Amino acid sequence: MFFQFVLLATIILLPLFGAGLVYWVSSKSAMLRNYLAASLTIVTLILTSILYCFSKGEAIVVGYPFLSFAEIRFSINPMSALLAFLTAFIWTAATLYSFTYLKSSSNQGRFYAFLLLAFSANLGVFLAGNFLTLFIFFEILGISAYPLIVHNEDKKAFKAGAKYLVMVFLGDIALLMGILLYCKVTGNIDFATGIKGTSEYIKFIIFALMGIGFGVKAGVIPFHIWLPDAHPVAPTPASALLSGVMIKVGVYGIIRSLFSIFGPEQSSIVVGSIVIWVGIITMLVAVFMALLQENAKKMLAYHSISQMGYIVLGVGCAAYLGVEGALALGGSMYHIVNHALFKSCLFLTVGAVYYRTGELNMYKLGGLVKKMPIVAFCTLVASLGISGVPLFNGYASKTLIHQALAHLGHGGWVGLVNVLFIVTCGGTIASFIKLFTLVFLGRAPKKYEKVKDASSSMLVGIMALAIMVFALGIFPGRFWTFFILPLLKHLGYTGTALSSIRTVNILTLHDIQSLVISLAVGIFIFTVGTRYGLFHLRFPRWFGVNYWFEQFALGVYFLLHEESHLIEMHTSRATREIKEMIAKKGRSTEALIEGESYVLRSLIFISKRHVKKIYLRVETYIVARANYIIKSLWSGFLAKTYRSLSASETKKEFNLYIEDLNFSIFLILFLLVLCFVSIKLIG
Amino acid sequence: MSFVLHLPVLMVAVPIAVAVLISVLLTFKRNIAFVLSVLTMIFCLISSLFLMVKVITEGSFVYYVSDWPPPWGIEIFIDRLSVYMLLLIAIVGLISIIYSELYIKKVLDHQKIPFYYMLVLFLIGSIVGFVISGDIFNMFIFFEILSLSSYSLVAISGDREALRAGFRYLVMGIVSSLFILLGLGFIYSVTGTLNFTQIALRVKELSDLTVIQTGALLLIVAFIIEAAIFPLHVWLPKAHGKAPAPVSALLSGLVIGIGVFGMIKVVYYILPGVYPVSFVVFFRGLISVGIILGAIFALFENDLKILLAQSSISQIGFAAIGVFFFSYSGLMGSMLQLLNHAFAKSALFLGAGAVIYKTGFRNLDEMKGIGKRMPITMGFFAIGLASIASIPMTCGFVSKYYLCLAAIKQGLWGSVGAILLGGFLSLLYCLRIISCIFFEKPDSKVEVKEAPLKMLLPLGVLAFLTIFFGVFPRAAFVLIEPGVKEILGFLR
Amino acid sequence: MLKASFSNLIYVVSMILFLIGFYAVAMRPSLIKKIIGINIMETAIFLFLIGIGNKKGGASPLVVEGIEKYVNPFPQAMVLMALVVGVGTTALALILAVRLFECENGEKR
Amino acid sequence: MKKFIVIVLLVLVGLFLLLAVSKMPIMGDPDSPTNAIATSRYIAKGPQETGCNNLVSAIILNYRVYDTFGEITVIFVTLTAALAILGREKAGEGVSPLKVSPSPLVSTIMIIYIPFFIVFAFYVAIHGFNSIGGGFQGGVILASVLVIYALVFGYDEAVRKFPPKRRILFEGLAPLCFVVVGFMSILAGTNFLNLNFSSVSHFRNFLTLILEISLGLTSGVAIASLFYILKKVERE
Repeated sequence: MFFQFVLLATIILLPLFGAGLVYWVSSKSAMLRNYLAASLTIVTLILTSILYCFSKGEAIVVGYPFLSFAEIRFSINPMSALLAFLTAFIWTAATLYSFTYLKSSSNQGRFYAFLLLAFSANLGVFLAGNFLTLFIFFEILGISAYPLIVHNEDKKAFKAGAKYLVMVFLGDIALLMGILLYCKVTGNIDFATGIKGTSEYIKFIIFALMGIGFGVKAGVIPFHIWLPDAHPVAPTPASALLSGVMIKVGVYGIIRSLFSIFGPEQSSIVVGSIVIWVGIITMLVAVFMALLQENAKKMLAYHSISQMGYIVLGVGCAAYLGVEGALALGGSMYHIVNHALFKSCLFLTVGAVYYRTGELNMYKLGGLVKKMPIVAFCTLVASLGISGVPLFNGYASKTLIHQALAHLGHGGWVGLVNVLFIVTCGGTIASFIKLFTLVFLGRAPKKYEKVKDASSSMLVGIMALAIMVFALGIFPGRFWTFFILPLLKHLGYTGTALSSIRTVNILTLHDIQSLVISLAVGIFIFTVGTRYGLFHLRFPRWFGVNYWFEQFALGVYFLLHEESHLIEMHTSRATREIKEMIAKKGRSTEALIEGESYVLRSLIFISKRHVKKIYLRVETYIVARANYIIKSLWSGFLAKTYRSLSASETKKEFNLYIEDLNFSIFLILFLLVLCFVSIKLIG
Repeated sequence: MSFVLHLPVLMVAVPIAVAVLISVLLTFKRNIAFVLSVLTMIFCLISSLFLMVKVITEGSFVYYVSDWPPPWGIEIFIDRLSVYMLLLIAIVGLISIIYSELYIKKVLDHQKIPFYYMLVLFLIGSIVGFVISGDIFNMFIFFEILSLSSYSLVAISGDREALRAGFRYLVMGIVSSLFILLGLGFIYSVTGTLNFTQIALRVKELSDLTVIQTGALLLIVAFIIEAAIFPLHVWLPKAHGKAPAPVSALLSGLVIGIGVFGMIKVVYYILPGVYPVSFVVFFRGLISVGIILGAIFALFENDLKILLAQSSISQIGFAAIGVFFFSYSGLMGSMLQLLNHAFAKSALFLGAGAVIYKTGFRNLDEMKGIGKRMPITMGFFAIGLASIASIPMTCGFVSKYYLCLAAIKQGLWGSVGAILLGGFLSLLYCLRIISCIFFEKPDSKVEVKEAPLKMLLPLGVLAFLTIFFGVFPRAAFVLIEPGVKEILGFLR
Repeated sequence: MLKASFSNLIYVVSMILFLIGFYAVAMRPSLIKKIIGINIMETAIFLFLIGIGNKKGGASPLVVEGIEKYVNPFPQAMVLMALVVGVGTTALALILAVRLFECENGEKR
Repeated sequence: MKKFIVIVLLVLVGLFLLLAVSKMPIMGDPDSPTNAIATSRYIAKGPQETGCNNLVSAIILNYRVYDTFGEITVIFVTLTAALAILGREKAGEGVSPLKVSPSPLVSTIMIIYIPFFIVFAFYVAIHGFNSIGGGFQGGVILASVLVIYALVFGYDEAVRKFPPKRRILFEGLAPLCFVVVGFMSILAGTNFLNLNFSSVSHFRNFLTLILEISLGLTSGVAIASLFYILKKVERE
């Protein structure tokens, strides 16, 4: 027991203290810092693999007393050990990769320090033994990712970082609320296999709160809005980790909370179908958005959302099916591992291209297969992985989830889900055909004549991941028996449920059939898309969730901020856009693409220019009206109260000071009266 | 171990005596003030440690000053919670005095320096006296010393803003102390005594509670003014923002916390169980509004110290709301929040002071990228911010966790919302500061270096304590858990 | 209520005095008048406290042979101490007011 | 409008306070709790236990001497604050002699009377034991002497006669005396500020006397100092 405790403590504390050490060292010598960071991650990787040896049987629980009713508790079980090992592996690859990638960047010490801190927190989440510990490390992880996102310190990065943090904080609040309710209902905060003795209603509320909290991190629609902004602006190794590992924390949390609240036995059809629909919408919308992107990293970010949708779909199936859902959950877990591998690999390869060419727009690249053969090969492997082609890892997990869908039944909405699933697969395939052909095939622009292949330290990271993608694709059965089955057992599935899925055939006729269909759909989408320029479509701003979040935030800001220059800003922006719109008759250009908020513009543009014009006019008018009302309200009553309450800087005159003084005495009097009234009200 | 019994009262007497001694010695030697005050605070720290050992092993005790028993003489009442407060006072006091040396030399005229130390010692002595007092009139006297020294410490720099802030604080403070006196009169008239335990006993025999409720109400309103709870926080932002940094640390970290402790004394020790439900609900609502509004004020403030002061309003609201939950978790959260606020907010003010000392910058706009120039100072500052923003592994998280749990357990959804929203807004303003300090590109070409070691060390200790109690909150539980259970017993 | 108030007339008077002082503090623009208002409030409370300590037919608390009935000395002691405290607070208020006055006038010149 | 609101609020507060007042025990009732408790010890045993026939003195110098310690500290804090904010007055600097020289009648009378005033102040302070009077009262008389001196003979003259260096000792006297007595009582094995720690009853009276005189001196000189400091501002 003691040995395990020491081992766990080392795994979590080594990167934690290493972070401080690295920060300190970085001011002395860059070389030493790199070696230190590399050795720390590698040592942790070795330790996590040792940890895996202990995780076979019962979960081992260690901890130390923290609060009066709960402890900081870690547990070593098949699930956490697998995910911890995966984390350490990808982290090592990304860290090795980043030495070259960040060579000329500033603030490297901070980057590595927070990379290690996030590493520690990520391991902490996966190894957590109760919800409190999970929450603590989850929040530390959320915060330590912020410096990684804003690493470039430009305006875009700050905007993305702020959005990320606000979303994560809101999610944390929901999560904390859920955990506290869980604590109230069960009396402790340990993981369980289903709460007993409470109404479904409360259980559902708890799960919804926790699901929102974790869903924000996982990028589930409609809480995904931070993700497409944050992942592309981060430096590539960081975005590989964000997409590859850190968002898995969210899915892990969803699985944990689902199984702790409902457990395999008390599964609920309602919850299951909600989760399934959330998953399917997530995967479909995100893949659709991904197809429309020009920026390669942004496209990959949307694909991360889409792949999260697959996983959530699998989890939903598991919840829906209850005891029978072991297969679906196994598929989800498998997909978590797979996605971590191929998505990190893809980010790293795209980053390598960016490092050599300085370009992320796919349409401006091309013909790099001769210049960067190894990178191109690895991209191909990972693309095949994500597209779900046999012999590569994605196939196995996607097939498992698809098979689980078949267990739901036939016809009705299940059929629709099935169709959507295949369409999504096709979209994914199309999107990666697009990526590969645009970047690596075709003719290379002249300025990329002297492009070389990536440097060795970058290639080590990329190739390690690519090899794993391939390896898992060749031996899916081994992986299933050795890693996934003990995990399912740990989550509470009992003998009969497990024995039926001891061996799963993933090459049935049905599977091949659906594979072929989705391949066909993918190729169809790709050809039609490129032929008719559908990939350049943009939707109106209000179409996206992001717009509403932004409007809401702006509204709150208006309400609170006295000098709202924003009104002018907003109106002038709208008029400027109309002018631009009239000036440019052709296709939309980069100037108009700022995330999904300026969406569908061109579609309307092609069809009816007037609609667009009127729409913008109306919008401008309404916004200006609303702002006028808010402003007049504000500058009248609210501003006065606010100013007198907050002792603002504007009051310079002595008379005003006296007025304030009188006001404060008046407040005392007022409060006194209120208190007297309240005390006499009942008692 | 019998000398330990005398330590609480010596913790009052020694700082006051040393302060007086400084004034007498002033004619012979000018520089002695700092050394003497540090020695005094070390004495206070050591004696509070002794007291801690004493109450942990033997439980709470009473001490009759002048050996006269309660209804006639003055009783000093030392339980675990007051020892806990004493420890906080000793630590924060020692740290801010050590920090003061360089800062004060730069900020104040050299003639004022010894008086500054004297006033700080008076402040410390009177806070101790207030915390351990078991008699309302005695509490009033020490409250007066406490307030007088705080007013003058706020106004000590003598510039116009400071004087205005000081005068406003003074007017409100005097009204609050008069409320205490009036409330004490009401309570005395029906119970015939001013001793806590005796009042609590007599109140149970009373049939009509009107007079007692009026007295309790006046006392609570007085402490609301002192603790700067909405809407009577109006004096706080300027007073804490314009005072010298170590003073702001003391005032924000301790004095307003003492206001909350005074409230605990009224609600649990003196007059437990005389409050109608409507009153309690009203108070919870008031404090909830304060939590949110304070954070919003902080969100739009530009002057760093005033921002921190605004956030104190919100943070002290957290401590106060726990008092009115009347439950174990609520009080635990309240006490932990007092600890968090004492350490973290002091660290923040000291950090802001270090920036002012080095650069003279007060506004957040000017401080862009200063974290890159003075990473260690601002690193400690960031730890303080993390605790205010209740990020896990700092004590701020533990306290807010308990508060939220208490509110949820009682089903008070409004309070839950206020706590969570307040936490969220605190996160936002902390994020604003952090992104400004650490991530923006520095504007000015002025070479800024790390703060001197004498300022860095106190900051480091506070940051360490913040983290320590976040990772091992059990260390604080030794005192507060039995203490909280004890005072909850008074309610029955 | 009215009858009880009438028998406690001194209390009522002191409360009214208290409110008058409060009014001065709350409404008078002059700092000195505010301080005077504070003093009126103080005085009102002293009156109140002394009233509490009263006993019908009691002599002043100065033990002399032959007298058995004395008024309660404790409120008187309390008032004595509060008086001195009041002197302190008034003095500090005056000091701040004087300094503030100086500052404000200095600014105008 | 503001006035109206404030008055309405004040009336409301007043109503609530009157409600509380009407529920209070009737004034002067010998059986009210306050009187019952006070009678049982302060009046019954006060003179024997403290040696003071003046019960108020007995309370402030013996039963609740700790409060008195706090209260003399208040005076000292005020003084410190005054010194910190306004600064100590300086004798002879920028001296502007009185514009109107004091009338010879007044000055002569003052010169004759001042010693008697001082003696009276000490009398009141010392006699607080057994009859009306006490340390503070004596102190206030002392302060008035110092203030009158400054008013009659001019501020500079007064500061020259009682320079700050000489006043400092008196200002700090009482708190230090209290602490010393407190230490003595602790060393004698009783609690802090127990004046009855010695079995010799005269010793108790002696200590009380010392405290009384120190209280008088400190409060007197401190109030006078406050006056001088405020006066300094006016001159500038």
